[in-house]
Amino acid sequence: MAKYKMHVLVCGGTGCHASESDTLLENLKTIVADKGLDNEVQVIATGCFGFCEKGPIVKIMPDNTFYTQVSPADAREIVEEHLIKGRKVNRLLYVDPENKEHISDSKHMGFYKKQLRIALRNCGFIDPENIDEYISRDGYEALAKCLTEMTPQQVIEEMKKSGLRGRGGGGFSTGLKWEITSKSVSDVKYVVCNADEGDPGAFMDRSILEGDPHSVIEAMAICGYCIGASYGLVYIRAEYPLAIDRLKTAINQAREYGLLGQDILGTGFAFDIELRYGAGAFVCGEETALIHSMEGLRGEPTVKPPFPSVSGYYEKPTNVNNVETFANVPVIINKGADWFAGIGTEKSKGTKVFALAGKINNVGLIEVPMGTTLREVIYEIGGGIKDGKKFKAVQTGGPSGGCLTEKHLDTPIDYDNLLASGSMMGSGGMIVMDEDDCMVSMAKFYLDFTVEESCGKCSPCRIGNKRLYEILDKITQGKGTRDDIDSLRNLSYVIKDTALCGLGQTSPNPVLSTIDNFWDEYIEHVTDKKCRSGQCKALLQYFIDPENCVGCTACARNCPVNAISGERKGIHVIDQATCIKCGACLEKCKFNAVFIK
Amino acid sequence: MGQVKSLADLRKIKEELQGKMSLREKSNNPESLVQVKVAMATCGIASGAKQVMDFFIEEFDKRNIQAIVTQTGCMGYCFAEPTVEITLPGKEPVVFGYVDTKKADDIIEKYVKNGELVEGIIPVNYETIEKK
Amino acid sequence: METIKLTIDNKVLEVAKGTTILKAAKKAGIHIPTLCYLHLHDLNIENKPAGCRVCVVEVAGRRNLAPACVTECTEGMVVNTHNIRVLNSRKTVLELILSDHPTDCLICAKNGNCELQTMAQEFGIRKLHYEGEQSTYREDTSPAIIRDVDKCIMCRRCEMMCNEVQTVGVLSAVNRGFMSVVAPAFEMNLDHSVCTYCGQCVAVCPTGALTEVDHTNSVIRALADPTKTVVVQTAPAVRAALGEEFGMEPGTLVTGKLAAALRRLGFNYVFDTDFAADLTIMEEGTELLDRLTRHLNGDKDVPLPILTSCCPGWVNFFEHQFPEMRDIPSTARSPQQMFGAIAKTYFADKINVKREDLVVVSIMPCLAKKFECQRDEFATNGNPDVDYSISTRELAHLIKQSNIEFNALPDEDFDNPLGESTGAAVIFGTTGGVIEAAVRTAYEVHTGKKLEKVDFEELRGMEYIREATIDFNGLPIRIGIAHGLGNARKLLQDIKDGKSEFHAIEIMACPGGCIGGGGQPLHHGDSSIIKARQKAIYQEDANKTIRKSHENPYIIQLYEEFLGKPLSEKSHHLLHTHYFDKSKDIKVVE
Amino acid sequence: MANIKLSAEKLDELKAVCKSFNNDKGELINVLHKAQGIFGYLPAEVQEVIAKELNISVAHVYGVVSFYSFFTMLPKGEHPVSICLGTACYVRGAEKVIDEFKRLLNINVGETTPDGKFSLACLRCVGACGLAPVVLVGEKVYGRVAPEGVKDIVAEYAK
Repeated sequence: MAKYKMHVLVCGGTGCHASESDTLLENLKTIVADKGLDNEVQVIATGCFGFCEKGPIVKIMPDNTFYTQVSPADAREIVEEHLIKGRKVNRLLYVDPENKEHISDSKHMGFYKKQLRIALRNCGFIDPENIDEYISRDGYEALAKCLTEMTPQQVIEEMKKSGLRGRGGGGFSTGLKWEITSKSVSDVKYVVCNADEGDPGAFMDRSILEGDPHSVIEAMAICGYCIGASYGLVYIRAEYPLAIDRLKTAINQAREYGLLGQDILGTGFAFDIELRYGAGAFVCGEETALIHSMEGLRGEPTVKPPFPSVSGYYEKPTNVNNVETFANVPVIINKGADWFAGIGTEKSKGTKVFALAGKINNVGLIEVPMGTTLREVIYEIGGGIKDGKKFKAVQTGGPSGGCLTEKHLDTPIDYDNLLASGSMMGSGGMIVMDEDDCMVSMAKFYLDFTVEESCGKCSPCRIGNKRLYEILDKITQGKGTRDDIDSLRNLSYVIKDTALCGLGQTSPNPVLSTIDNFWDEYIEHVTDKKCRSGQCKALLQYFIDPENCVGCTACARNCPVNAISGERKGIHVIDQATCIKCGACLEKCKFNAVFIK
Repeated sequence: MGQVKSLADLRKIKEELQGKMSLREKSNNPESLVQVKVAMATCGIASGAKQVMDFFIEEFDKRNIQAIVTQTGCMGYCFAEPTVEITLPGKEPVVFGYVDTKKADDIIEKYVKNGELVEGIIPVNYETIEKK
Repeated sequence: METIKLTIDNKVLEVAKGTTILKAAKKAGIHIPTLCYLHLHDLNIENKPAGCRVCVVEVAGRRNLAPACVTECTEGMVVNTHNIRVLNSRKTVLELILSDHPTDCLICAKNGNCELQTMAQEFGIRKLHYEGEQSTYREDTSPAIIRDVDKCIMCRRCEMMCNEVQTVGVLSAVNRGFMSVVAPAFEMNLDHSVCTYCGQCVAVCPTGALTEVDHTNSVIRALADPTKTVVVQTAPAVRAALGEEFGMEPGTLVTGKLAAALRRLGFNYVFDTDFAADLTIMEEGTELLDRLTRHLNGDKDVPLPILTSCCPGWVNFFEHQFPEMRDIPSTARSPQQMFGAIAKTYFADKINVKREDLVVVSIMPCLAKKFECQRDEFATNGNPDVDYSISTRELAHLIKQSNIEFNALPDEDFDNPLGESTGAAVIFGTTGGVIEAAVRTAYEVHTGKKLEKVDFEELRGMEYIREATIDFNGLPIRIGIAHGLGNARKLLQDIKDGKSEFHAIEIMACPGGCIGGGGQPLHHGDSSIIKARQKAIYQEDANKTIRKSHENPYIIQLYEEFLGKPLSEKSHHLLHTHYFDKSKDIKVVE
Repeated sequence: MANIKLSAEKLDELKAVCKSFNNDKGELINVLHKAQGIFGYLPAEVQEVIAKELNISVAHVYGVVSFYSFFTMLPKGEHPVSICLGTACYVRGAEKVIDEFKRLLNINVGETTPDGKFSLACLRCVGACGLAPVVLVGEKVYGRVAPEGVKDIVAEYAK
């Protein structure tokens, strides 16, 4: 067996993949082989490093060098300079935005400093397609421990003690859920992993499945042991081909090793896992809808109770947890509930993975202890707002969540605080908005999503959300009134009160939260017909500055609705009533005479 | 690899594999370990730096010393090649010149294990290699 | 029985464990409005998708409102069904539903009979606070049913009927979100689907989304045409239900008033489908005995059991779904079609009217009959045996438009010769009736003995699948009965699997038989109405002096004068039919 | 008897897919995925066959097909263009990119150009938020696409 002196880790996450990290990987491998280094240098693809903004990422061990934005063409230089001559390729190092210094150890980067990686512990560190690497990092140790040293009830107690809560959004105690399912009497039970991550702008589950699939497999087996199930299903989005491939590979490897299948580790415990594919329906993240979808039906939710723990997949007791929740389980068993419970806040233990995106410098996947403040996340990890703009709000919880503003910046993030602030944890999408974002439009964006994704089963969600969207649209078109804001409110409360499932019950949150936090902006839209961010096109007005206008007629000639009048060499004027705000005049004017107000 | 039939099996596999992964594990926290940097520019390689590096890697392993061996570019002491920089946890880096395998053995036994200085230290006034 | 104590609107009550808030409230005399919820108690049919959200109530300690239709009572639960939060939510939800619903109530087929309209009226809706785009779809007109799904409120009752009860599987919720609606595959027209036109979807639709094709105008036109002689036949189940349309108690028999009304509408001859039902027994009963005798004589090629064929929904069902078994049902035409065939031959000759100048109208509890009378095989040179089939509901409209005060009409008799019938014919209107009528005749023909007792209680009831053994003088005849196509499917599957031990099986497509047909006055979820109609049917039978089909003097006369004997060549030509394979086949195209 | 038109070869392939899932109706979605993989879309005939093989109603199959946005009954263009409309992409201007594609290709979202070259669709978060806004043409990902860059992307495939 070759004893490698150096490991080159190339990010194989979807983000980096999209930036040709696969070609980069191939190039590195080829050049390393050409140089005869293939016995000394191991080039492997790992899961996501999280720092997607700067992808593709290449990390070189043992030098602990973190290269960012590496293109396939950079492979030769990395091999020839760094691997052969030991000289770091400076231009590929991360530059500290503050002191402009090159940083090679990721630990010293603001992005990683505050992070604590539990669920993502193996992402960007191991080769997800190699079970050996997982095993060498205590992989399947927790399963072995449970099977050989603990009773199912002891494991459940440990889970309860750890304080782990569902990471899919609900925040229900994982241990308690397992306990309920374990107590449901049935000959057949199921473990389901919800990998139907559908929040727009959230990709934490995908990253875990791509970067560390075995941790989910191991946890599902542990759960199966606890609740008395020998069959597991992963419901995964078909839009995640890479994660599907990695998961399939991992399941096959685990089967080969006898870590899935009959008589696992000689204990008589049997467990196996199959995949079920989602097909593009956000509502299938709701567990009853997910179960119906797995049964080959439309993904329509049904009323709870009965909860899946009692009657789920084919009416058998079914324990549904999401990917991130499962990823925490082996660590809790290995390091103990007390260790885990020592992290986080009083009622929210451990860490949470967030997908940081939007108008922020460091877009990417982060994992922080519960209780970290938004300020730390946005300014220290996220590196602040893009282009030095002003922070306006951060949306958490996706379409079910709400906006947090300046006044929430120092609130420690946990389930209860987010709920109290009018938002929710959700699955972990965190979208940062700056002064250029219109909050009415933002609410409209989310409602557009909900309308598109509503299953259509219950009337408040099917019709009510459509009406919410229409009112918001009316406001952004400059046709709104004060009454419309009241209507939005009343309708929102009714939908929350009457919708059938979690999707409908939370869909008005972006509306209520933006009304609460950005009341002034709503009022401006309806009374002053103004959008301070300039995002609502219909509320813009185009003017011609008489100082700069030379009367070239370019604007008038290009106006599609003949809204511009003026003689050649004379000053031109835009008729506001006719103007459709297409922006053609602005584009055509060579004299900077057209401006927007 | 065959089936993992028991907890003992699993642990055995893990131990076998850990050697492979230790390189990555250790280098995540280099400050707590012995760090050895071997200058591997043209001049270094010409004077046998590669053999010295291999020696360090193998011997640390054999003698069960938690250390990280990396290569680095020319340190600028071409006269004294092969040169090796050793950083003990919590200490300032020390550079040794004219290191061959015998000298390397000395360095491990005396400096790394016991903190005793060995002949051949190059008095340095640089900060770290990185900042050069 | 485990019970639970709870409080609803300050009333303390005790209910069985598992009782929903809706049922508990009903017990306490509190009416919680519902829209999608449907419970046909006597037929064991329940639809509770909890989708409309109109029945929400406040449960103390619960974050949101609870749908009363599916939320089970728990110990100590405190429920409020009409505080301001509930009322506002309920009203807003209804307004939302109305905001996506056409407001052409005045010209809607369901005007005055629409559950959504009634609710809007009860809630005092005067203004829609949330107006916007409406979901619109293509209208679909089939031979029997019109789908105007702009009016669909996604209660899913029709979908449940079509799939769970009837297992026909034509309808499904399609699309998602705002555009979701119940429709056939690819949103194609019903006549391209495997629809049986049983009309059970229409029977439960709370709005005007599903209605029958209205043929009343054609009937009015025919009646006004001086060159036409218009003959009407009316099915047994109609007389047990029509009264409901005029405010009478369910189960009121209106046979005499019905005949009187039809006469006043201007029909030249007021006949009875019951006459043809007796004729059906002659043909079908003889066919049964023929097959049975051949089978007993060792002819193993004779298929048994024999299945009844008078229900057109059922015929459509097996042609689409079990075409390979189409030699099992009796070849006898349905009473409607037998009547038409006899009317346009035997009777037309008798009154010396040319076939083309004779118009046959049928009054049916059924929508599939509209399709049946349009089948090509039931026409001669393009002239159908039955010209128009209208439902009980359409007849009620016709009577109302014609200024006839139904309730004040005297009782009158049907005309002869096609208006005379026996008790055996009347019971065709309920599940179990056809086979009981067949047994009455077959027994006497087979054994040559007179029946001591004509009431076969063992064949009656509402249970979905019933079986009984009738002793034919030492020969035990095994009888099966199924109503509802889902139950028919079960029996068919048994036959297919060789598990059936029956000699004869009666199948009716609609739950309850024709009394529960898709063309009957709407029951709006009250299944006791169907039970009352059944009672009325058996009462009519008991009232008849002649109760066996073969004793109907006009039937005897018909055979003597015209047909010869049952299964004669003429009978075959006029009274029997053949079935088609309507399944979709996968054909390979190069 | 109504006929369903499919070539013998494709029909066998489709039947084999159903069989590989034991003709289990619970596997409908998996079957549809595979079928769409074979045909590129799910025409009515394909759904009819699947219904027959899995012993469920065609309405059921269509109910499922029309529920999930991943399934389509329309053939896609030779170069399917998908624009990510995840929040990250939206915030970074994906809408303008869509508008530009619509303008250049002269089709709406969900449509295919008359020559069958391009079709336009929106996606929900492909998870490449670091590259927002993201456009996919077939399998190829274009990151940080500005409206001005759209014509270059189109030109790349227009030949």
